[in-house]
Amino acid sequence: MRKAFSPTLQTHAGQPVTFGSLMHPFHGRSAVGILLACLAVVGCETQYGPERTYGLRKDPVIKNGQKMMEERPLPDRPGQLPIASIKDLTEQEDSDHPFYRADSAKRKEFLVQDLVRDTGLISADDRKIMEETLEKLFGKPRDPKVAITDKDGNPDEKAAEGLQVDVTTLARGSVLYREHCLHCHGITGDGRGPTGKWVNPHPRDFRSGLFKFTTVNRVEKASLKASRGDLARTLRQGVEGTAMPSFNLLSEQNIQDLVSYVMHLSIRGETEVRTVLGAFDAAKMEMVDEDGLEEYINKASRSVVKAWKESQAAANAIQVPTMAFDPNDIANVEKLKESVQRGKKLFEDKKTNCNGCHVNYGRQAPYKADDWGTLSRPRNLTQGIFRGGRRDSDLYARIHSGIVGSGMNPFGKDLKSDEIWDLVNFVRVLPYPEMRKNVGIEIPE
Amino acid sequence: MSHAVHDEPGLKMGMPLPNGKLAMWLFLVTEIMFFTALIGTYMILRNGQTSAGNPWPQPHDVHLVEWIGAANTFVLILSSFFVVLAHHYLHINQPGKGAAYLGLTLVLGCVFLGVKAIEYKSKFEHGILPGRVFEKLDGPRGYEYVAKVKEQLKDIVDGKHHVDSKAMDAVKQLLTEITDNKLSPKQVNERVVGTKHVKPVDMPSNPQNVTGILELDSHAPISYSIPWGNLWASCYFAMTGFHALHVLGGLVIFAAPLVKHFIGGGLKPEDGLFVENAGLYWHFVDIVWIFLFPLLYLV
Amino acid sequence: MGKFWSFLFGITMVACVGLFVAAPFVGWWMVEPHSLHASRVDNLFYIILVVTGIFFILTEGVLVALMWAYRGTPDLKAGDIHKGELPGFIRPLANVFNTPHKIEIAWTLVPAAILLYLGMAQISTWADIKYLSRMEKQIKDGESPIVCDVSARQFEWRVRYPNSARLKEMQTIKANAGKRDWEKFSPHYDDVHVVNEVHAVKNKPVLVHLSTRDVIHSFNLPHMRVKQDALPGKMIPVWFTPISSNVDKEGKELPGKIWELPCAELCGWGHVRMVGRLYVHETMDDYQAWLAGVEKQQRNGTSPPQAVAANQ
Amino acid sequence: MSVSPSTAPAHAHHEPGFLGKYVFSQDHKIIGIQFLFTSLIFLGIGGILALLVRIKLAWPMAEIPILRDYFPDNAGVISDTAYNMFFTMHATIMIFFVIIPFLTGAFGNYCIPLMIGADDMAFPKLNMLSYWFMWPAIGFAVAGFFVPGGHAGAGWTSYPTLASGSLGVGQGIESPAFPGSGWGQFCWLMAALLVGVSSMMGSVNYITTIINMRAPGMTLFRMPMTIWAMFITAILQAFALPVLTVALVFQLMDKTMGSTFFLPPSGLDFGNYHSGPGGGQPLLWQHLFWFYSHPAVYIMILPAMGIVSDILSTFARRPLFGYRAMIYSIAGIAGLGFIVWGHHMFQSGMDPRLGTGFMVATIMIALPSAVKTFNWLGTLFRGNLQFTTPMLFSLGFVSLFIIGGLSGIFMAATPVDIKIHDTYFIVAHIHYVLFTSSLFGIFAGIYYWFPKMFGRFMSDKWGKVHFFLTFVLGNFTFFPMHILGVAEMRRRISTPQGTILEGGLQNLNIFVSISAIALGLVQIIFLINFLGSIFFGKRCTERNPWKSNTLEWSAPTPPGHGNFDIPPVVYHGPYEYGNFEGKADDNLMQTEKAVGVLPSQTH
Repeated sequence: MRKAFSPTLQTHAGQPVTFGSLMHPFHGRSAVGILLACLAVVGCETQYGPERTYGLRKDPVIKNGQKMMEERPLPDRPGQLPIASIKDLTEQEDSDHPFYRADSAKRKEFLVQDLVRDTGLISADDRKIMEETLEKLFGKPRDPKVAITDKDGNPDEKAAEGLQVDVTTLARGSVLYREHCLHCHGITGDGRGPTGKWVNPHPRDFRSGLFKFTTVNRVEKASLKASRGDLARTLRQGVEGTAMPSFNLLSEQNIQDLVSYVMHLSIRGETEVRTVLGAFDAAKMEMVDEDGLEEYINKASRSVVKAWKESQAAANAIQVPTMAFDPNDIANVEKLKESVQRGKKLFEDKKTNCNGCHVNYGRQAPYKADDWGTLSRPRNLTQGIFRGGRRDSDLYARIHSGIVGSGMNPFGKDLKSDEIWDLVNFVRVLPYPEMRKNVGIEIPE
Repeated sequence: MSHAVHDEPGLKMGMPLPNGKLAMWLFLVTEIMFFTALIGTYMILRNGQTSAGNPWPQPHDVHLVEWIGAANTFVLILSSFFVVLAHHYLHINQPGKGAAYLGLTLVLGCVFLGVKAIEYKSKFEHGILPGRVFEKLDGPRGYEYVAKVKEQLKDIVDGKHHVDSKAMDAVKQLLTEITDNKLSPKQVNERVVGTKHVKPVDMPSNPQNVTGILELDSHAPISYSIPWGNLWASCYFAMTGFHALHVLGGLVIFAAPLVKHFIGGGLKPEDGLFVENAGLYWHFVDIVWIFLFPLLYLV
Repeated sequence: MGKFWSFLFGITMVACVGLFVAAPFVGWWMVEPHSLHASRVDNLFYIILVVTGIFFILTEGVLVALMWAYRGTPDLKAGDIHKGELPGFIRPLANVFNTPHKIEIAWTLVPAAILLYLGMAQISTWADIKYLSRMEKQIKDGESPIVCDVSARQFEWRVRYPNSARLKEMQTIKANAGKRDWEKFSPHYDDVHVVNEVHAVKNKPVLVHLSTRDVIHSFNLPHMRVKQDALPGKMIPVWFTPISSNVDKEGKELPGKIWELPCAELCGWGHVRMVGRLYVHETMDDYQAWLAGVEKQQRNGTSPPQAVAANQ
Repeated sequence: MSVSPSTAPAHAHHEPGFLGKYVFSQDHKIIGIQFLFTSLIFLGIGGILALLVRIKLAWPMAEIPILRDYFPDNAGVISDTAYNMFFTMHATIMIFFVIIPFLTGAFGNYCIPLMIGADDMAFPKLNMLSYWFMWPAIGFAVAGFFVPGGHAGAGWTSYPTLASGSLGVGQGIESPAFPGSGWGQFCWLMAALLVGVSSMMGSVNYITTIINMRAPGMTLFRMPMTIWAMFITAILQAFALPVLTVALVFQLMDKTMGSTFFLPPSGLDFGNYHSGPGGGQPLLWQHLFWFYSHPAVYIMILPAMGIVSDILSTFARRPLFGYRAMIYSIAGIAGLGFIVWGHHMFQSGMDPRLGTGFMVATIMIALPSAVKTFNWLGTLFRGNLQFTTPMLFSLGFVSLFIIGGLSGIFMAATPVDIKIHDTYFIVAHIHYVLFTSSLFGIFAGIYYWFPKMFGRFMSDKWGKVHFFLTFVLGNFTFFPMHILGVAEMRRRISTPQGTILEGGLQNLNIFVSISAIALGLVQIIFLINFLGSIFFGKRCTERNPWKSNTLEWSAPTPPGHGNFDIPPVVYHGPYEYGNFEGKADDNLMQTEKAVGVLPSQTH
């Protein structure tokens, strides 16, 4: 029987097998193998190097990406990220990115209108404080932590309770993240790993704290993040139609470790973002908060963690009601027919105005900027690819609470649950011509 | 260790050919392989995938005119004949006549390229270029097609492009209907080319039996769907493009002895070898066209 | 020095053979065959291994022997040539060895015959595995294959199954060549979608409709001895019959029986990570139970997504 | 010896300056040496890339001390993209810039005129151009490392649609499929295209020279095996290369002009990108590519076989066994080589019925190789073996080519190929054929002709040390790969732990990597020996230090411009070693007239 080296496996002890154990010399069978493996261990690690830090973000904070860019027929080019650094705003005149194509007056306007914050303008002293404080709170990639302090500066053990961001979990998560995710999502979760800029849609930037495909009830509370289940589901199923593959062969333990680590990155990144936006003034990036920068960062971290904690509460999840009938039961064909036809009407209705964004059922939808400043496109609903999952309940959640950052608003308030089900049924039928005929709807060729 | 001279083996080894001529033949072998690969690819792509319901474009669909191609073939054959004459006159030491026939060859080569340029222009005008042709009109591509046609119709109505007055009404009508978002991409295509010429694969679900704008004015600059159009354009430009490059190379080769004749002090019978090699090359270029013409224009 | 070099070559030869002999015992060897045609493939592999092994030992042995026997003196003098007499046991063959033509004919014809045999031995197995016409023979009338649609993309396998109702309908497919109704399996409203998981049933043929959305991938099941590239723009049928199962009633893999589905054709930076799993159920009932479970989970609108995430 | 005045070299040339003599030289010997040095430089680059590949495979997630500074955004680990670029360019450089230029460029240029008794190539200017066309190719090959997205990373086979992925017409050259498929792939295509032009010029020149420029008496069946091999290689190149050129042009057009030769009718989806409708076939590339690249495998081995045949005969002091059989088998390999390309595509989705035909042809191509091997053994039989360095490399060639040849039979067999295809078994096979065979042939040739080229010997002692270590470490490196392949380690994976099966092979991988690194370091011995001997080696004053028979040894050492001071006249074949009445030496040069019965006739 072979030894299992793959990180996709669990050993008898339930511990994930990672590359760390790979380097253990006693897996060898041949004497030469053991000897050379011993030699080989020198200089090999599966963890991040001890001196590697997260560092401060160098790219500007995009405050409202959707306002910055016009609609476009084509997506971003590979090899380009939205905005690398504000310095480029002046130098990269010929770049193809719409932000750079905007004339310099308009670019200045972005800064003046406070759509973009330039982190490069923060003074060296402030940067130092920020860096030290963040490291105190969140550690380094090699030993990540979420060490929240209370108002008096004492460690607050309870702040992150229930988020599963303890040091051991995060350490495991960090190793897994380095192997599986770093490549696209980058060390700090900024979506700027070595291949990050070559994939489109660009990998998610966790630092903004916005997660698209969630089941938290944003109709009630817009500040909610995502539940662990949402992140785990995205890891397992991948995101169809993007470069995010499925990791469903990782063990449950590994998935949970990764979820914890992603939460850690997101909390850390969002703390930083909130500090940049809240503690400084827009024009000169000079400190304006009277409590002092360090305290501001602590404050920010507390509120971010609080939002994450709230998102985990079962009460804040979308309550998906039962559909009035079982649409898969052959006996209910007539009910389904009526439901789909109602859904079609709703789709074209002024109230929802679905057709306003999903032009021609999404077939003619243009690219629009999202909150990260990247381009995304209202889904082409005739293709049958749903990024957030294809279950009925997934579609329900998308319509109910919207897709954060993308411009898809929550409709949970305007629509009754039955109406949402009608829409879901319609959307499910839409990609299949044969099915459309069966339920008596027609869309142009 | 000493040997008498009469023991020497035969002095000249190898073939009774000058090195240059041998090398030219070898070069032509490589060229044959090159064009074989090109033509073979074309035949495989063309015959391997098309079906009765989704046929390869006819010459008419892609603005190929048979008689122009035929005339060009004649031009090239004639020029090949003149090279033979040029070589003949150099051989019998009449360099003046030789140079004259070389000049004629050169001129005919230029004529060939000129005609080719005219043919290319009509492709460029109608957007029959690799990657630019609209093929099957289902999916998002269909709506790009509608947008494109709308733009072209607007240009016509605005007077930027001229169409026959017969077609003007149809153009205006189509533009309003597109603006009102009444037509599906396939219907737009039907209105452009006319029901008779719509390919089965692009037939709308309810054909209208209309006369197309292109039937009224075949030169109207409006895009239309050509199934396999991108592949056709890819193959066409690859094959004729490389052939044209070879013709161009041939013209340069023929220019050399002419320059020598008029500037460098006159041609000599020894130059016959050069002209013979150039002629071999020219015959090859000619033969390639003789393959290309029926494959592209007639089959 | 001649002795040293012949010794080195000899050692190398022995080491090479030794590694191949020893490898299976330390686990560096082929995985066990688990499909109907897998052991046939393995047998052919072993036939070639034995034939090439014999030839390897023979030729390398002769090379080493010649190097040893005819190691020369460093100073070249006429007369050193032909010093070696033939060893006694070869001497009767001296006539053959001394007439190049005979031995040349011998060592051309014998390998030719062996090679031709090796070639011919492959044909029927290959045909059974890959010829579309033979599939119909393997998948007999009335016997329903497990049908699924595997669509590869960078870097995962997306698998689509007919739901239980459609599965029943598909049992009636007649297995006549050319008449197989591929259309029956076009995408449907009620299909079951899973990622990176291919499910099968023991002793039942599996028919995979293989396609890809972006680049060339290769559908590779080492335990089933299946490998087939997925070509963009084409749908390629792949079929095999597992003869043992690797999951228990609950659909969990038995210990040590993880059967993977790695991509075998370079498909980009994540090529190495593109790995799926094959689950072979013991009975059709187990399979249907699994299918129903996924169906319910995916199709039943009443299950709130939060339920999956609850208490984590 | 009387010399007929008409055949005396008549070179009324002025002495060229430094540039004309060593840089833009039209002398085949200088061009050969230029090719030699260029290839050696690229051997170094290709070798370093190979070591990077092996480092990543052995320690996939480690921060390697110096390397880590080059991958800051990947936490100091060689990224998968970079890994793909490394192995792609390792193969590309080794094939197009090392082995082919070494064998046909360096040895072809140097040896052909000398061994057939000509004073130069048929077209010296064309010859010079063929060398200088390497440089734009080299420029593109090197530039690719510095373009956005890095160099090509789709494997040296560059299969569409991974390699040809594009944004569509007019949208630029970047590719959504893979970072290196944009500008990097463009550079790759241009490099391959230009190197093809260079090879094409060379091959036309070689064929013409060999057919028309032979010395008096040098009939076709008196040519040494090296020349025969070069001749047939040149023919292979002339026939096969244009097909690759077409394929490269197609991919270049797909990339830059929006053509759709390799884009399927349905188009492709990459996340947010949907390519326009195509019409072409991705499989077409594989057919066109392998139509060239399979013969290219023989282009990369046949000259080495020729060189080895000559060296074996020389140092065994025996006539080459079955000279004509050797020639026919080379011709057989070349002929069959054109109809076996499909064996690279058994699992590719090509009609499996074609696979059967290709399989039979492929298995039969083992036959000529077997005949050659037996003939080499026959040559040693009853010889007087001189274990010089070139001889050792030649014996090493024979020994290890047997392994490479036999392992080829596995992948020729279609059902077995299902198992073997795209595993490390293939990697082992190609390295046994290209490293331990072609490169051993190249080393043998360098050690053998070095005295003629530079007028000095390479150190035999260090040569033997070099051989010993290369032989041992070469086997350590490449033989375990067979086992890796049988145990299901896939090819071209950046971490050998993608699957459980691969994970179990980690120790073997580390062993292979350490051997490979040692193997790389050992080549430094060769480098020092080579460069040092040019300046400080033992002088070679004789014309014929190895007491060989072929014509180049009758020229002065090193040969001057125009090669021969005494125009050679050939009386018999090149393999007459044995006893000659009234002759102290055991060899009879081709220029010497035979006395009595020739050894090759008695055998």
